[in-house]
Amino acid sequence: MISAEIARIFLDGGGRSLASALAPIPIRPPAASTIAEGVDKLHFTLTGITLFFTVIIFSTIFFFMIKYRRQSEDEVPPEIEKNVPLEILWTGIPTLICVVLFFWSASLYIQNARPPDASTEIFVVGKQWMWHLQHPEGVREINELHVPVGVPIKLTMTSEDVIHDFYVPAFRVKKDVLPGRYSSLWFQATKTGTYHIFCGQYCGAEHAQMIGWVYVMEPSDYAAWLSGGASHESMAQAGERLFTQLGCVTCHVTDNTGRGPSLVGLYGKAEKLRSGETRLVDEALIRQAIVFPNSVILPNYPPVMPTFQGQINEEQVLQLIAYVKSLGMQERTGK
Amino acid sequence: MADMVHTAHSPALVHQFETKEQQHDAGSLGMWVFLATEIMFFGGVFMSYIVYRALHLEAFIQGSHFLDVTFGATNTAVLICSSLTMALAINAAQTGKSKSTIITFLGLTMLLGAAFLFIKFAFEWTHDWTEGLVPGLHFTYSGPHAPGVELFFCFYFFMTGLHALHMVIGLGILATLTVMAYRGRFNSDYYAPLEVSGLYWHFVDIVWIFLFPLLYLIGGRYGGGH
Amino acid sequence: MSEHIVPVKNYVAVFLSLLFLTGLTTKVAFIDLGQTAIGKTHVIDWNTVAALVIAVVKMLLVVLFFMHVKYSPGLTRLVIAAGFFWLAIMIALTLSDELARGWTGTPQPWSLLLPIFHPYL
Amino acid sequence: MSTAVADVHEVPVGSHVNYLNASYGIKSWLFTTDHKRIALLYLASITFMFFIGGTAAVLMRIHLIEPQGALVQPETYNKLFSIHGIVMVFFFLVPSIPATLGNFLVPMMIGARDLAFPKLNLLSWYVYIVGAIFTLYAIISGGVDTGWTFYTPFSSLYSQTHVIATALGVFITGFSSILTGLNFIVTIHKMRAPGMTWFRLPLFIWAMYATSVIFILGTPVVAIAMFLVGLERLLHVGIFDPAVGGDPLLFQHLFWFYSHPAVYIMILPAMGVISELVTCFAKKRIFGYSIVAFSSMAIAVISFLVWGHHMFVTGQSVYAGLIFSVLSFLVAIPSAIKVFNWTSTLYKGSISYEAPMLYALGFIGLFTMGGLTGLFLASLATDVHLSGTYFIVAHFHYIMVGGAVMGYLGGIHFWWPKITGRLYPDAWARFAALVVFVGFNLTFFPQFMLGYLGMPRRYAVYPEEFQVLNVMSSAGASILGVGYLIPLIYLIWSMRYGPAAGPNPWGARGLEWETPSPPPTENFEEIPVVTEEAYNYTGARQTLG
Repeated sequence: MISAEIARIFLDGGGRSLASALAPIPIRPPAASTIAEGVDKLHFTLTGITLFFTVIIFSTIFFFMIKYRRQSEDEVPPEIEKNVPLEILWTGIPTLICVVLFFWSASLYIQNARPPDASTEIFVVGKQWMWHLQHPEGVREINELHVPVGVPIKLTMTSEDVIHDFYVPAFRVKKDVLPGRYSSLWFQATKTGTYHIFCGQYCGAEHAQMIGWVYVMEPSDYAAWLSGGASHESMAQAGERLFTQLGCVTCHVTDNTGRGPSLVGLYGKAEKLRSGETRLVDEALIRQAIVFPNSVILPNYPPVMPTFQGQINEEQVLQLIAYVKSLGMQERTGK
Repeated sequence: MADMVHTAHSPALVHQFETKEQQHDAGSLGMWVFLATEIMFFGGVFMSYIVYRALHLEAFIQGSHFLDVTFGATNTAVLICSSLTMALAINAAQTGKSKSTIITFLGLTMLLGAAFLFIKFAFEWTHDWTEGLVPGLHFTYSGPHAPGVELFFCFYFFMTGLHALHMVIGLGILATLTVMAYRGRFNSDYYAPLEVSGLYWHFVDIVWIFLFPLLYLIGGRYGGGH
Repeated sequence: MSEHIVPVKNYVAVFLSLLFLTGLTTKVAFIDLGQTAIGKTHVIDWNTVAALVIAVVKMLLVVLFFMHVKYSPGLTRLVIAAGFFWLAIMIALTLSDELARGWTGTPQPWSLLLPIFHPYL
Repeated sequence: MSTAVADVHEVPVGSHVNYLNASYGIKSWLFTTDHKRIALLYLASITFMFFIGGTAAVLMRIHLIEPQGALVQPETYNKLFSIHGIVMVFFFLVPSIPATLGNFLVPMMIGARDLAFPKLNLLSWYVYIVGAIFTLYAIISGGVDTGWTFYTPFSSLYSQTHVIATALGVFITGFSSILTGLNFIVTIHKMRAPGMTWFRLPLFIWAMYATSVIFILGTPVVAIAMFLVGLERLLHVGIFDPAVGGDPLLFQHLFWFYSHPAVYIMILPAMGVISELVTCFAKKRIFGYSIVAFSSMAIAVISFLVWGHHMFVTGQSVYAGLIFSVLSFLVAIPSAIKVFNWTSTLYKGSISYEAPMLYALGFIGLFTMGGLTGLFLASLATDVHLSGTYFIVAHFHYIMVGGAVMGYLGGIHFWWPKITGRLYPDAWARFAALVVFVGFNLTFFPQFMLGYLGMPRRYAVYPEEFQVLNVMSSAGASILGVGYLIPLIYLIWSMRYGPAAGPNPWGARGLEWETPSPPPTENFEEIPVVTEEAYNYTGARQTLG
């Protein structure tokens, strides 16, 4: 029974695929981001080096196989022990190639690792087998991401369960999305069009269904799309609503008279904590303060903040962070 | 010529070795290589502990304050005494002392090992259980740094448990050695099993020598930390 | 190469020093040796350093005397050294990731050749 | 065990007493301490495990013919690739050459009667069997879907399959390779024949020594990692659970600290076999003996420094990424040196093309491609694009299947006359070697292209545009499957009907060829004294001892 099934698939699958085999076999993924060209140049250089050395090794072996094939049984080949200069040569050259490749790839990697400061930030939450994407203006999308062309986009990502991985082959970007931490990647689309989003880290049964599309649009179309949707409250406004609803406002009073520190102008500063460590106030620290409050206490404040772990999901944490960020822009009052 | 080589074999020499000295060296080298694997085995756990201690220093100091230093110190002293008696047992075999001295030293070592386990299980672990500090089974602590303290106690039970397991295996080895000593197998010419088991026992003692400061004495025990 | 026979009084001497060191490390733990901060983020806690130094000394005593490594061939020392060296590799490279993960300051490409600075040092 | 072992015990040609007919019956096999018999026990068990892993692979390739999946549900596909990974890595590739050829040849090549600790050697086989039973139980009763990497928090919190049983199986089998490694290190150090200095050792022994160093220093760490995952699932304790402050990346560090050196455990023995084959069939001394020997040791040491390149995209710190990238480039150098030395050994040799030599030459070519594609993954920028795609699958299959399995088959064919005392049909063997070479390339070269196009690995369904390459890969897999079945048939056939092989059918050098084949239980009447360098094909053949 099973063999019949396999045979059917072979014949049926084979038949259709032969037809599609005539279609040209795809060689290169679309290159639609600023870094795609640089990564592809490095990739083709590496392919060149691989083919060069493979051809050298294969042709030398074939040449030796034909030239030095055994003529007679008692043939005694000459005694060749070693040749030190040759050894030094084929140690030095690969080492040199490796050093050059390292610096090239490392500098490319470092440029790509640091998002330009003016990039618009989009929040991504990976959940078992779907992507939630939130624009700061409040628009929410599932498995789809609309971005304007030519604008650097920074994705701040976290996961609600297992490790996922946000991978857009066309932009040559990929970053694991870890639970309990924020990881970020950035890209700047150069060509409009629709490109695949894949989940690049195995995450369970529907890992293969956790895919989607990036729609790169002209800025005008993007603006129309953005406003076209129902009027959403921006993430900062949603954060503010949550901030009051959860009772944070009772302690974190803006004019610093409450039990907790005022959060105005706090984002982006380096604060010395009660444990003596100095930490930059960024998304990770705010999230840690919400989930593990006792590990993030400012020196002259009592450690009385309750943990909100489990009461709010990752999207709400992101909204609170967006709100605290919006507070961060205003000047610090009081204190 | 071939059989002459075989007859020269004293009963204790197994067939694949040529000389007794080769067999002795192979035995101790084998144990040392095994101890290298044990270093990496415990090393994996120690590394995880070091990483988490660096990430959650406050919580780990809080957690270590729950541990009783006097029990830890007495346990260390007990193990050091057992190392001494083990070394003396080997020394007794080397210098051809009577069978009974070897057996008494081995008995002392086993006694001290059992004492260590008794202190560990009867006092410390039950004390931690009553206080609700056993993660996964019975963890009721909800003071400051609760998750970090739970992580600390995960490592506490896992590391001391692994060490206790090696102690139990050590006691088993010592029991077989005592039986062999009772049968008079050991003399100044043949004492390899004793020496090899001594290496293992001293290694387990060293693991505890590192466990004691890392678990009980982190960041000092003066007052409430910083 | 029969195993070198260590006189009993050596064993007792090593034993006593081990007991003394245990007492020492316990006593020292109750004294606040203070901390010194290097840069803004890392803190050296002298109590931990003292405890670890004493533990290493105790280990050396046990290894050299009780385990006869002082009199054993170089091969044994090589195996021990390899064990600890590999342990050091694992700890060092893992910590290079775990501790440096928070350093958000990504250096500029040109700075790759300079020693990679940490923005808060 | 499987029938392959049972019918061997009837008297082969050349009726002197040897290790096969020294005693009969199941007890003589199950309680043997003879390193040669333990090697055969291992041979039977890992061949059995190889065909389990192979079936899973064939089912996966059939499933991937169609973009929407042709055979199984996604959950079953996840179980298939997990079983394929776990069984192939931990139960076939890691023990393949060390436990079979290594156990058989290490004592004979250095002129010893047996390994240093024969009972420990038998214990290592039983430990392997217990581990295999746990994993087979997990497979039969529902399989495991975490992949061979067991990444937390999926494996520790979210997976609903038999993770504990599999983790326990891998944990136990780890000790089998620790015991084998320990045995080899002590034997090579302490039991070499008089005159056998370190630089007269065959290069296979150097490779076994380097592999044993990795066994000894790497395997305990994966044992701890598996233990922690099992513990976390059992007690719901959050060592790697981010909700309690745990760090999932720490598991990856612990796992990859062993698992990258493990890929060198798989390739180093094959390199040792290739050094033996190339010198024997070119009738020439190895080119640059000490350099090839030291590069084995260099690989063993540097392989422990590079594991971070598996974690470039997991949010590892930029600094650790740079350190691991430099070291990953460095580890490619010794492998490149070896390939150049093998190729120059052929220079001015007198090369004959029996089956083992075809496997050896295939190994050199495919290992070169496999090693060079590793540079793509050592360099940070391209690894970001290629990590987690089929490029990775193609790279490590070129090393493991193109390298380790080719080396394993070459070694089995080369020492088969010595192991069984019989010759196999050489024409069939050469045909099988070519089929394996063609089938392999057709299977895995398209996967390089799929990887560059961005097709992620471990996908049960994939977009339309990748179908053509996947169908080519599936076609290649069927040829490769047939290629692996042919040797099984004629090798078993040769055990009963193969013509008698003399002590040295290939005219090879080495102490193992000084004994009759199959060798007697105590290997040598009396221990030989070695007076000449290894691979002395060209000098006058001095009589030994």
